Amino acid sequence: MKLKIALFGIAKEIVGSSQLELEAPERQSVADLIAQLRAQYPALNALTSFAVAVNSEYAPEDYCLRENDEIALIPPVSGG
Amino acid sequence: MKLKIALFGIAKEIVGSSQLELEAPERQSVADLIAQLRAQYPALNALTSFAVAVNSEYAPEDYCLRENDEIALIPPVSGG
Amino acid sequence: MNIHLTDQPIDVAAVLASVQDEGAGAVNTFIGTVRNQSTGRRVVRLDYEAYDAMAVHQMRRVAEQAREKWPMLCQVAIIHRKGRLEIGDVAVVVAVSTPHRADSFAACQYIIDTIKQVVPIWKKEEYEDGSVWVAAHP
Amino acid sequence: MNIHLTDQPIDVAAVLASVQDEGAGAVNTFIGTVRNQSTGRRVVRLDYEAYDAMAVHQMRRVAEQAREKWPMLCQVAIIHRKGRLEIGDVAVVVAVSTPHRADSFAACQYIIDTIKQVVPIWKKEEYEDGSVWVAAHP
Repeated sequence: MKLKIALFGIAKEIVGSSQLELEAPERQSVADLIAQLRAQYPALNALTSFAVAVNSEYAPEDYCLRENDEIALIPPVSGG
Repeated sequence: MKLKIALFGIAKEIVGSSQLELEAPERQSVADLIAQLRAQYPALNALTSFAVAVNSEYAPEDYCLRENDEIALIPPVSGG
Repeated sequence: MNIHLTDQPIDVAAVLASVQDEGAGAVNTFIGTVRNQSTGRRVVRLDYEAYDAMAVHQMRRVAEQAREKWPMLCQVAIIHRKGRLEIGDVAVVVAVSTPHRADSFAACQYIIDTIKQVVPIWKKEEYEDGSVWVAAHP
Repeated sequence: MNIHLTDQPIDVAAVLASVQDEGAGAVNTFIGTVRNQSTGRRVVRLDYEAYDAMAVHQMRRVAEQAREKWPMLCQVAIIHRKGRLEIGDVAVVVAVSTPHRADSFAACQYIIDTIKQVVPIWKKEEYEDGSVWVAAHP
């Protein structure tokens, strides 16, 4: 399936784009997606942390992604 | 010596005036003044507490009053 | 320090402006307003009486004590109203600015808590059927 | 609830007006502003980037959580700015009203502390000689 991933802040700078399209196996987990991104963009490993959001909620690592999910990479937030 | 005592809030209502003039012995203490006022105006005994201020500071009970002190009776405060 | 006792409505925006500071990242403000009820009784309005000179002196002291406890405090404002107030009117505003936020909360809360203990201001609540000097009796 | 993300200057007076409540005797407000320095470096300006939909959703959630923890909460406002900000500009305003003051401090502090943990907004500090995404790296 095809996943679209929105990127923000330093993650957008690391990837060089505000959106990423990835080909992923059906029912790929959040943990797998994170591993795939870490391998593809090693600079992500230097971040304090990063999370994945699905449909505006923080997703647990064992969540299985679906093609129409609104996925975003969330580097360490610093609002306020 | 003659003492002038400013009254506020419920103390003013109890005494029926915003200022009281008392004849007091030289070097009367705050504790003595309080005792004198409690005897003269028993309704003061029903208050949660009351303090005496001298020159805008809370005065300790053993402070000896002077004729030119600016004295005030401070019933329980309720500002804010 | 912006410390005042006033019988005029408090301009909250002006109080906030008075604690602006380029070195401050945090402003905490407490606003005390007149509620429509108190201990279950319907309040119609309030009258605040103050021992003016001592009240201002004590407010200033509380601000100085806060500065000793929180030396990083940038600006402090304490404005207290006196006279007759209606429901919703602002009775007191405390505003502090600090570099970081936790200090702004702690200092502002210390100031309002201490004001309520030491500043000689008395509140008389007026109900439809009487009135009470708040806290006067146990 | 008055929850917004905006690229326009925040009107603090309007935020305060939005939490007025006749049953509330206490309003606590936290205002986060842009400081002229950060970790010892001189800040020239800030850029805030937000994941808009999720940011608003998470701000709303934080407000709902506060309401669960403080059921007496009368009104809540959370306004966060995004885009380019200069020194002294207001980045965030949280305002809550409650019947009594201790709850207003606790609820307001909970909200701003939680916002800083969960709301997807990112701050880039611009210095004279570079820029840094705050908190990105250990």
